[in-house]
Amino acid sequence: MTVAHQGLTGLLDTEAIRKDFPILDREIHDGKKLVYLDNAATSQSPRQVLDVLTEYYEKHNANVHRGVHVLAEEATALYEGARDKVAEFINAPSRDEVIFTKNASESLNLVANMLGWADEPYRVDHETEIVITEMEHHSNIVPWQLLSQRTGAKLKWFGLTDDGRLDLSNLNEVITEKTKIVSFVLVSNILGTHNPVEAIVRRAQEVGALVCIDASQAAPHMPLDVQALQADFVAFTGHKMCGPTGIGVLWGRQELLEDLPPFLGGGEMIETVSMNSSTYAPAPHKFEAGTPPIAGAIGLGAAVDYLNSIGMEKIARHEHALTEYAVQRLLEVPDLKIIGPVTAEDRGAAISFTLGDIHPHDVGQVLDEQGIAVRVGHHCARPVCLRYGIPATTRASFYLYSTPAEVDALVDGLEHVRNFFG
Amino acid sequence: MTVAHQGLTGLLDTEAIRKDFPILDREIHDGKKLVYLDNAATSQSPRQVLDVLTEYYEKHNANVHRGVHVLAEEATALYEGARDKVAEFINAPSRDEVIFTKNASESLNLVANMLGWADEPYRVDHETEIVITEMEHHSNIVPWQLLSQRTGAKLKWFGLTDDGRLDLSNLNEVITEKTKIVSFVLVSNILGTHNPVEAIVRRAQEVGALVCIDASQAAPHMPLDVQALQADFVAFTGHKMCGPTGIGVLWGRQELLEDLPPFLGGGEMIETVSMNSSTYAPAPHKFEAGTPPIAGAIGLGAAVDYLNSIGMEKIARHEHALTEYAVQRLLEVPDLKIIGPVTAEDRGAAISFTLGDIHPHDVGQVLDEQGIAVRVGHHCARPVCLRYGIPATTRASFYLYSTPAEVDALVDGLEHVRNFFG
Amino acid sequence: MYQDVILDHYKHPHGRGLRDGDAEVHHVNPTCGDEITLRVKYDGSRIADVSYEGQGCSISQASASVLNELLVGKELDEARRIQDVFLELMQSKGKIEPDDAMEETLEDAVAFAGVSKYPARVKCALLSWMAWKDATAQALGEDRDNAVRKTA
Amino acid sequence: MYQDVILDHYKHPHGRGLRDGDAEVHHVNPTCGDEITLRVKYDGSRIADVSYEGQGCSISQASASVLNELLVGKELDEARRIQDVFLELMQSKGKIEPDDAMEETLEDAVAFAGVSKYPARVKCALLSWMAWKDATAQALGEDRDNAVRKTA
Ligand SMILES: Cc1ncc(COP(=O)(O)O)c(C=O)c1O
Ligand SMILES: Cc1ncc(COP(=O)(O)O)c(C=O)c1O
Repeated sequence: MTVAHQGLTGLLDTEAIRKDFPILDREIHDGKKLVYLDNAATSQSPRQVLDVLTEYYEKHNANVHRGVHVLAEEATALYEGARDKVAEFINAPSRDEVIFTKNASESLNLVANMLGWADEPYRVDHETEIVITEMEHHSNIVPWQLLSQRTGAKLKWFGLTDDGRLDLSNLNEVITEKTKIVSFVLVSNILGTHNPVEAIVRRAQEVGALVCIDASQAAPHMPLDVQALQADFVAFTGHKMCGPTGIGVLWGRQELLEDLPPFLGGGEMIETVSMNSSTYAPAPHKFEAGTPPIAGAIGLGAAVDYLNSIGMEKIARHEHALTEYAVQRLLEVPDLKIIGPVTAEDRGAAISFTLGDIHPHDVGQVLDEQGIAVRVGHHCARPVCLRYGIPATTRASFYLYSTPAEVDALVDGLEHVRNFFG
Repeated sequence: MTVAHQGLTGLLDTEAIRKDFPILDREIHDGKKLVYLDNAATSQSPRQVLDVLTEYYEKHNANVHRGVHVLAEEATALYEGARDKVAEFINAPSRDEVIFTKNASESLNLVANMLGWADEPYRVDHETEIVITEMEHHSNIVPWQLLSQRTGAKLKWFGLTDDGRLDLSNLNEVITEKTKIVSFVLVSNILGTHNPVEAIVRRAQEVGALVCIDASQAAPHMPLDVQALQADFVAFTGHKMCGPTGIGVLWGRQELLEDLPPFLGGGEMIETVSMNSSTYAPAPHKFEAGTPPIAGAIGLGAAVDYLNSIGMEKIARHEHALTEYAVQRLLEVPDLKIIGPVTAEDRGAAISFTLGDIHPHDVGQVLDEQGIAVRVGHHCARPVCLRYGIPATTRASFYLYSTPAEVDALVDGLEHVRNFFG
Repeated sequence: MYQDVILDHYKHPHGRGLRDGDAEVHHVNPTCGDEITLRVKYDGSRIADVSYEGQGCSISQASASVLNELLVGKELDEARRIQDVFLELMQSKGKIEPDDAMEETLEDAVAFAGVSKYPARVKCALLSWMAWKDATAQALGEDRDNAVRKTA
Repeated sequence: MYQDVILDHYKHPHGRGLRDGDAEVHHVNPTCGDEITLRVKYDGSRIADVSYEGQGCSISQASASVLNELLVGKELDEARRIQDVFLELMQSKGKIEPDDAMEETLEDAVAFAGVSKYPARVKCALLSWMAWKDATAQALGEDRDNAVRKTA
């Protein structure tokens, strides 16, 4: 056991924070303390969120909107209150720009489908182009492939540099006058790379293309300001930011949400329905068909409260310090190769690596036997694995409750893996 | 206070059952006991479901599939275990026919979109017809209106008889050789009508049309056997059957799910992805893009366990007895007019009515002041209100924990409403 | 929320019925089906009449009656001020306890303070007021058009 | 799950490398990227050789090695019986405690009993077995085709 982390600055009081997370006390494999380093896949939820969920079902549960009874009024106030909280969290100009979905994937599909059915000037068709990047999560690839197949639009993408960054050297050739939409990830879930937004947005605006940002790995970890990003759409997901599963967010600029057609049809999203035709409610309701994930949204609101109580700036600083330490420690492990930036600058707290020719599945399994939970595989970003000629990686990812001691446990665990298969 | 209900048979032991539902102890408006008669909008969840949700987040929370660590294996086993439970609950021939969605609305939109993008023989296009009914929930109208607008297919529907039943007198003119899909509600959420499936399915099969059944108001209240229904798709929603919000189900016949194209693209639904093209996982995963509502599905599994522990047959019998009693008692109220079948035969436990010319909003509000929660409005079925020339109805809807005493409270409450506005 | 004043207006509405006007609008509250047809008649900048016909709940009906009582005979500026105060009250979520000044401005309409606690009903209370605002804009727009036409 | 037997096979695989065969298949486990190319050679109904090349985790590699050791030289019927037993064991979710009979049938392959507790890894263990099944079907199909051709 190594204690190399004394003197790290910018860390949060994780001893206090960890008390909020019941699952972190869990022991696995006969008494091994859980070291949860799979936060890029999903985060854990604090007591404060779980209590809100239980209280909702025990006291206020009802369908939202339109009810005149007390429970319905309460449930509606809680649900719409969660929208206010999320709007503030991302500095949205208006609460009506916050659409609740079931996850980031639905949010991204929603954008792709709106543009496929839109009128000019937004319509994506066979004469237009869609731009993504080679480091996207499958959830920001497949919706665009489907849109491209269905409309005939051409799908283009930015490639990657050898050190795990976007290759923007051909910015003006990739984004052209034909481009209708540029959709890219703010922080990569596999490489950890934090992408430069400004250059891409500027070029997109130049040619009149819309910009969609996948902030699934950013919203949980740093202050997110949709106005500062200057994007048109921003998507993220609740379960990665201390919230429950089954809730996602799409933020979109108001004028766009007004102009663009609905996606799913059903209750809640209509203004008036007759058998022959229907008119739609204004956004955000236009895009929320059916009974929404009410408890999920309220739980996400509670997660936002929780994150705010710690402070997003502080969380970012904590993770930065931890990432810096982790990169340095991991590089000490023989045969370990980081896939992605080998630095803590402009990167998030997810670190992918290979360990000699030991297969990531074996690395993950032997770490698990020591209580250490990491993710192995292509992390829903297979093109990145293809790009770097590897079948898979092992990924450790940190959050506000992660500690330097957990980094040490990981490094010790990796030594054990090496000896085991050595 | 009237006690007219002695001697009713077939009732459940509601005294015991109600102890499972914390919210039913809630008092509102300064000490008035909650009389919750808004079950068609959403049901309440028993302790048994809430405990499972909390335990999931406190002990097992992780992203599903692909994980090699303990939490991921546990979460996956719980999530897929919920699928097994739901499959058994509806007597699905295969667990792989059960797709988890966020609600019934998404399930129905999924069917409409699959058919819009399908190849022959399923493809809905401008030469084909879609058939629905005039008593559908907006969630089974708007998706088909959108599909019709987008493909040019003609939307047709069955009308209603004066006593709130489907008018099938022109069955063979409505469903024709051009019909590709017939989608209808099994039990109406506004009229309560339980529709005859066999005649419609037989005609649909005759012309080779697919059949989609909206079982949102059936699955919670009676044994549901998708094989006996002989439909191709069956949709329902978790929050109306003691489950959490944010989880729905689409059951579909395996061959169809194999042949039909995916709808949402993203993580989890793929087999392999490259930048140029992707292949899809087999059903159900093909239709579950992104991190699913994991806790929601597990909660729905717990709800299914709970309902099974009471027994769906018994629940149906309980509600039938209660509905019979309620219809009889409501007809005693002067000026009250039931919109829908004025009998307990072939009807569910949702009863809509008007009360003289007192507006439903006022009826609902004054009932609420007495602690009685009903729904007022068009219940997301505005064409039904148009058909019967009324702006809205008041709706009382029962569930396994509803009691004859609550029916009495409603009737007394309505007397009070009449006096108040008289 | 059902103050006697409200019930009184509901049962004995003021100025109900459609009469001659400068502009007519039809407003619907889609969530509950409340409907109103409303006409305004101006005498210069003075409100000569607000006539209406509609169906809906007690709150929307009483609110139209109160509006008629309150606005007919007022100068437009004054009427707008009254509407602003009423709007403020209705959007207060039950947090405004009307003071004397407000009571003086709103007269019977202060009885709607309780309604503001019920978000689902606020729209009912505002239906006729929104219709009036709309009709007024039309009437004055037309007036201006007319004025232009006359001076042309 | 990492029995010494498994690690041994992983580090010192039996019969690895591609040799002459009657049929070749390439199988991939898309969730983790395990890959195998596998050839079978039949001598009548006797398995003359199973040769393979691949990349992947220790479980998938060791499983291929065990397969080679276990099946080469066997009659097809016997090999199929072995495969069925192995499949049963792998799908047992850790609930089968291999008895003597099973041990006799599976030899080193019983070491995979522990793997069956890990759903994510079962696919790795089965990769080569599925490839063998597929290749065998092809080889025998081809044989029959060849037979037909020869007799034609
Ligand atoms: C008959 C019927 N169909 C569909 C729905 C839609 O369900 P959800 O709102 O959960 O999507 C409902 C309930 O609102 C319903 O009653
Ligand atoms: C960068 C990125 N985008 C999108 C997603 C999809 O999120 P979800 O699975 O919640 O839809 C994820 C997480 O899985 C992600 O890391």
